[in-house]
Amino acid sequence: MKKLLLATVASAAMVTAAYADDVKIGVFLGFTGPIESLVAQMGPGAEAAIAEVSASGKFMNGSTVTAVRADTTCVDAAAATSAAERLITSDKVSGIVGGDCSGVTTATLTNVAMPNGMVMISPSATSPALSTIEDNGLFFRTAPSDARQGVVMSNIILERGFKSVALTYTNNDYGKGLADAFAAAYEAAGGEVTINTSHEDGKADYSAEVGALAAAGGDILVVAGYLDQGGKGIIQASLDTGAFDTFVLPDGMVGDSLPEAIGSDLNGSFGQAPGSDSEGAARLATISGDAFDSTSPFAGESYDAAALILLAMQAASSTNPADYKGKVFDVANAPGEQILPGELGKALDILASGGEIDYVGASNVELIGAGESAGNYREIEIKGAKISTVGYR
Amino acid sequence: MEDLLNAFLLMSNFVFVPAIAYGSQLALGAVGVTLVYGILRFSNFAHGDTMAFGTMIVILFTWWFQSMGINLGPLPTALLALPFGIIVTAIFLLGSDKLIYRFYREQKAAPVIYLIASVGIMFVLNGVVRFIIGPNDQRFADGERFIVKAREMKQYLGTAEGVSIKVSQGLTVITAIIVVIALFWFLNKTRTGKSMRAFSDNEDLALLSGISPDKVVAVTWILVAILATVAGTLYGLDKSFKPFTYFQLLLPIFASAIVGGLGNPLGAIAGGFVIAFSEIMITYPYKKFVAYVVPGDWKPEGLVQLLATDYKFAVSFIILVLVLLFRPTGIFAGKSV
Amino acid sequence: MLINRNIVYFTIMALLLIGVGLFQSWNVSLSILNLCLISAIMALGVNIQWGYAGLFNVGIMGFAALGGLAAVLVAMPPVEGAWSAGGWGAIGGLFLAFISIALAVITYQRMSAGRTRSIIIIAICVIGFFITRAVFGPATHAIEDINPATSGYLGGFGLPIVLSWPVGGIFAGIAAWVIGKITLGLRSDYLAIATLGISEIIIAVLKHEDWMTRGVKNVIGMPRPVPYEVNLQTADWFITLSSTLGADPVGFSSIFVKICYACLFVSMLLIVLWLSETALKSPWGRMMRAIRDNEVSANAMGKNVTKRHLQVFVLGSVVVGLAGAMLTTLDGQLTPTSYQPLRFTFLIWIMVIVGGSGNNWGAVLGGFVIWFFWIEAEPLGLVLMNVITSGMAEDNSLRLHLIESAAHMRLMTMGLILLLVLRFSPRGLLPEKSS
Amino acid sequence: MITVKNLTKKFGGFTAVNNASLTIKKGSITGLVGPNGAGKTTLFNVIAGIYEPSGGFVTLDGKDITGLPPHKLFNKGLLRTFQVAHEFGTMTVRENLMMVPGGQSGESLIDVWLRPGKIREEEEELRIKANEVIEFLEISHVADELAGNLSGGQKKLLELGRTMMVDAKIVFLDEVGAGVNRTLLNTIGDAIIRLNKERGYTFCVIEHDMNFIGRLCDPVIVMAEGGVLAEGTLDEIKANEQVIEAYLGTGLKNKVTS
Repeated sequence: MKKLLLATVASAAMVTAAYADDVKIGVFLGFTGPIESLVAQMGPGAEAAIAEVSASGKFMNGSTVTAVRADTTCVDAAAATSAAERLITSDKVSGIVGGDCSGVTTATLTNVAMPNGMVMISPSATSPALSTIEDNGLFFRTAPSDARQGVVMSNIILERGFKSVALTYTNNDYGKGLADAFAAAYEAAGGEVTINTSHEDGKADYSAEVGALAAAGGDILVVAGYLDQGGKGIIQASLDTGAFDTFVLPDGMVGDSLPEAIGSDLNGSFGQAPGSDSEGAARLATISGDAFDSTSPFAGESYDAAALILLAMQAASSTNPADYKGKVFDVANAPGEQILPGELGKALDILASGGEIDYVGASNVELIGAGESAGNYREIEIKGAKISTVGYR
Repeated sequence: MEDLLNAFLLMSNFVFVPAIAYGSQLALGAVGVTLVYGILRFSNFAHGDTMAFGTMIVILFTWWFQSMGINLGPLPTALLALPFGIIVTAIFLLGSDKLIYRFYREQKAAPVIYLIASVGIMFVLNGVVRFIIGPNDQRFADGERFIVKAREMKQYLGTAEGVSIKVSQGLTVITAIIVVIALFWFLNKTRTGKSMRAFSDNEDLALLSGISPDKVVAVTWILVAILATVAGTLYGLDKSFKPFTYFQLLLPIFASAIVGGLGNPLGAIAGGFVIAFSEIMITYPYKKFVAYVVPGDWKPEGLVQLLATDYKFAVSFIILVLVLLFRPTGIFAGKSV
Repeated sequence: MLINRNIVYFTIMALLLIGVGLFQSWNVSLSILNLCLISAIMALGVNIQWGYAGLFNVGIMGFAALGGLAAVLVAMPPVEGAWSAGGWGAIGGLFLAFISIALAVITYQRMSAGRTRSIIIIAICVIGFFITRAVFGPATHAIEDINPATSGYLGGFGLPIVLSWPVGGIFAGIAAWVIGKITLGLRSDYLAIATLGISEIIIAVLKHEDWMTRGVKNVIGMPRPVPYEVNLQTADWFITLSSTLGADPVGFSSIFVKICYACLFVSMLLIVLWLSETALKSPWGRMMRAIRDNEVSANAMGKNVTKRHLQVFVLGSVVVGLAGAMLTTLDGQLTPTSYQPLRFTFLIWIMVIVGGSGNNWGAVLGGFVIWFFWIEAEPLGLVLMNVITSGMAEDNSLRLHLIESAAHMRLMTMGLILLLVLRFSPRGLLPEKSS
Repeated sequence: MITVKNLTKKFGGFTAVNNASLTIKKGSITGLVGPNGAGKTTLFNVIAGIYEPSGGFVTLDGKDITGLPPHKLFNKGLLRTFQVAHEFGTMTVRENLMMVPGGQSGESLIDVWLRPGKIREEEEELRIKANEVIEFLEISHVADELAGNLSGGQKKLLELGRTMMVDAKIVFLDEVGAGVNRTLLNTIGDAIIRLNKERGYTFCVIEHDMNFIGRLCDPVIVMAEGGVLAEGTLDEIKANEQVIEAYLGTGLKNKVTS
């Protein structure tokens, strides 16, 4: 822990006299802006992996790794681009964990990362559009595309016997993309979406939205939002007015703070979040301690994104993105020994000795297609005001 | 008959009750804005963040009380912390007046300069609040949650619809009424209040009649501290506390104040309700309502919604623009200077 | 004396950018420079409104967004099939809406006040609303159903993106004309609130009208007016050029692209600056200053104050719209969620006030200085926090909290700068020249 | 030249001008006097288009000008000065004068950008004209001073000067003497008389200083409580019982008789 802090502090102070064998990794997330509260857990998540690798002393013959934070602001493409420029050309990072929101991620990828040949692994940009973006093999994500989640969610709902849902999404590329993907999958499978409407995060009042959702009707309410933003407000207001009793919670809504805040009224609601029956998530919880909340959305993905970059470097024996970008798939997928959070030292050893690993991590990483997580989902249900896992898909 | 009752309950639950609570919150905020405008003569852009600041102090005290096991039974502990929040906020506002606004008063600066200074204060408060309590959602509500629950009401009445009324909604409306009555009593009956109104009507005349402008200004800021802290806390209890939300609240609050007529407290209250009701009623889908009201089993195909909720926030501004077009001084005539 | 000040401040600014180039990197320095240039143009637009005429516009974000919209409509290639699917329906819907509004306005003007007029106007609005929706709704749905993950919108005209800059100015100008018609002539606070509100509405439209701009799904990969780095890196002439300069082609390619942008932006800035300076120094500028100094008196001296306010408001907005289109060009994408008042509106205001309202050079300087610190505040804030907390124990919770909160220093710093300048140097770094 | 018929202006419940009728003859210097609150300035402001009248009408040379905005009245040759000087403070005295004439090509941006030569010529003419006015008013020593830095009297003089930049038919002077020292007031008085004689300006003057009124004005119109009370030469007015009553009511008798 102390090491982690030291690392952050040192990088923060922009120590210019870097050691010859000090590798820098950019942690490029929206520390200010609309998802600043999620990032408060994601940033430390990524830094935990970096600190773990650095402390092991086994990385590239004893090189240290430091994290360099930069702020995407989540929304301001111009500021994000500048910050990414700074990371790559001034701080001379060798890889970037980020960006967080799909919009700024696209901007920095096309404007900064591609021209400079820098690898970016995003823990949380889930927009389906990123699957097809031209990236020269430099862009990966430990979060699955929402196109996949829409299908999974549709299956879960239909299997539980709900034929008609109301749907509300947070009005950004994540919410909209997921809502569209879900609505398409669900209607194709014979379900009825009574209303598909957006809500703005961080606004004053959701009475009107809940009124509209209630009037449209439906067996349950799908809330494709954020758990500490409008999503929570919608659920709270729906319960208060008795509009809906049961909610479907996709990844952005899955976190302990939601049942904590709402209490037993949420019992019976269900949903899914990226995850698998690996013990990765639990392992991460023990690593995180008090430093961050490992169950917060995308905290695990952030850890994994940082770990993947470093393991790929180790596998390529190079910190040059052009060399290690091809190794990301190798370390992430089978064959090889499965690696969980906290076992990065072991993984480094295996790679150093020429062995193969299959990084599983906190979010059961399995890269597919253009370098995105295959989308293993943990089906959850709220029981006794707690999130409990009821299955995996 | 049964259907009509259901229709009424439906509208109450989804339109009237939330609109009254939201309207009260807006009204309290708008009265604060309008008071600054009427007496100090500028649009205070820092008001939303002042609300956030006051609420933050209340939250800190509430946590402290909760940790000591002090509570109010069914009522939220935050009520107990309110006076402390008000005091700290008042100290802050008086300090900011002394450091910043007073200088411009002495310079007899143009109103727009105050406005810009208030933008500066808004930024600083924004930073201070995030600095102290962080950008996250904070919970501080405790006590009972509901006065009436929709489900229980349905069972009791045997109707298809029911009405929920939250403690926080009840509190909001009651507090708003108390605060507004107290404010009007203060402005109309007390000597200080009367001198404030005189000051608001004509600064020079008021000066001639021997009113101390310093006192009027100080009292105004204290009133603003009370209104902002109360409004912010009630809002936080009803929804949640998140610094960013309070900045966003600024827009509907201003719309309320202008629709009512800037500088007119009564107008601000009316404006708050106009904005709240229109936001909710214009975007409400009347599908179910129509189904209840229309005889027989006929049900409308569509949602019977005037405007998608997507444009909810546009509603307040469209009303604002219409008012500006047809009645520029607001529903109740505001100040024209 | 004033000229000296100009030179001194701009030299300091140049040195700061060069310093960033030397100590951080030239890439960072140039990317800051490019945004400084756009900020400077935007600040010029605001200065035209505030500095020349004392109009307080808080809707800058909305005008910048209209510029962004122009970039999409002008430069993106048309989406195949979208026009036939619903393009004409969408346009027809808009046309119908326009007709009903025009009818209502005409009725309002032609008929005498009374209940009949109110009823007729309401009837026109309601009927127009439903007819419009009946035409518009299905058409837009048809457009949005075309491959929603990658297109689902009409697309643009596939023209060179530089053309969108003036178009963005025109869009913003039209919006400003409508707003100005409604609020100018009322007292100044109303203009402020109305612009804030209308810019929120513009953003709401951009976010929700997917058929036009893909809404929150963002339009990405917009064409560029300058070459792509990846292409440069493989071009023979470029490799030769970098080797003669002794530079690494990869790093140099991104510097080269930024220099291209900088050249475009500098020429734009010079044009706008020349136009504004000429205008300010002309009898027109004299008239505007007179109106700003004393509206009543200027009006009594035969100047049509409301009309001139409208003119200057439109002109300023045109410049902001132009800068908005340039910004979207540089970003290479339109992200409606990124239009935040804290960033676009208030930051630009601080630029104008810090730079010196009424003075075009001041606005330009303000644009440079504030953008520079907006970007550099983050690392500077961290350094500052580390210095402040250096005496504390490493795991001191206050220290950790302070360091974690460093990012929020940005807003606070901006607020403090604004307050300090307003108080101690109210005319800004480069005060308005008084002839 | 100016005819005011039954003019009324109400603010809320308060009637500031009540059914006032008067005429101002061409070539005259008409004085408008009356106790404080008699409605003189409000009457000015209604005629000058600052306020919409609640009733009645105003004609200029027989044409209705009721409720026209100030800039249109300016184009018809109706100019005014203000009780508290309304100078353009951040501009020099010369600029203050040069901005006045309407229809300058330099007020059109297109011309500013595309025809700089034409504007330069026009500016040269304006400069000559402004210098003439500055000479006439004997304020050459402050010609390049910022108007905001002038003394109260100089500002009044400047306001008068602005009306000389165009060919005004009628000029309304609102309390030219307020806050002006006696010497300067005499200068202003001289200028008014010269303008009246040499250029044929018609003036309507609100003033409390009866010496000033006596020196300049014929006829004098007395207002009280929003209405016109009497009209005549100053001596006639002073002898009028009603007028004395009106002033007595406000304790200003001395002012009339002094």
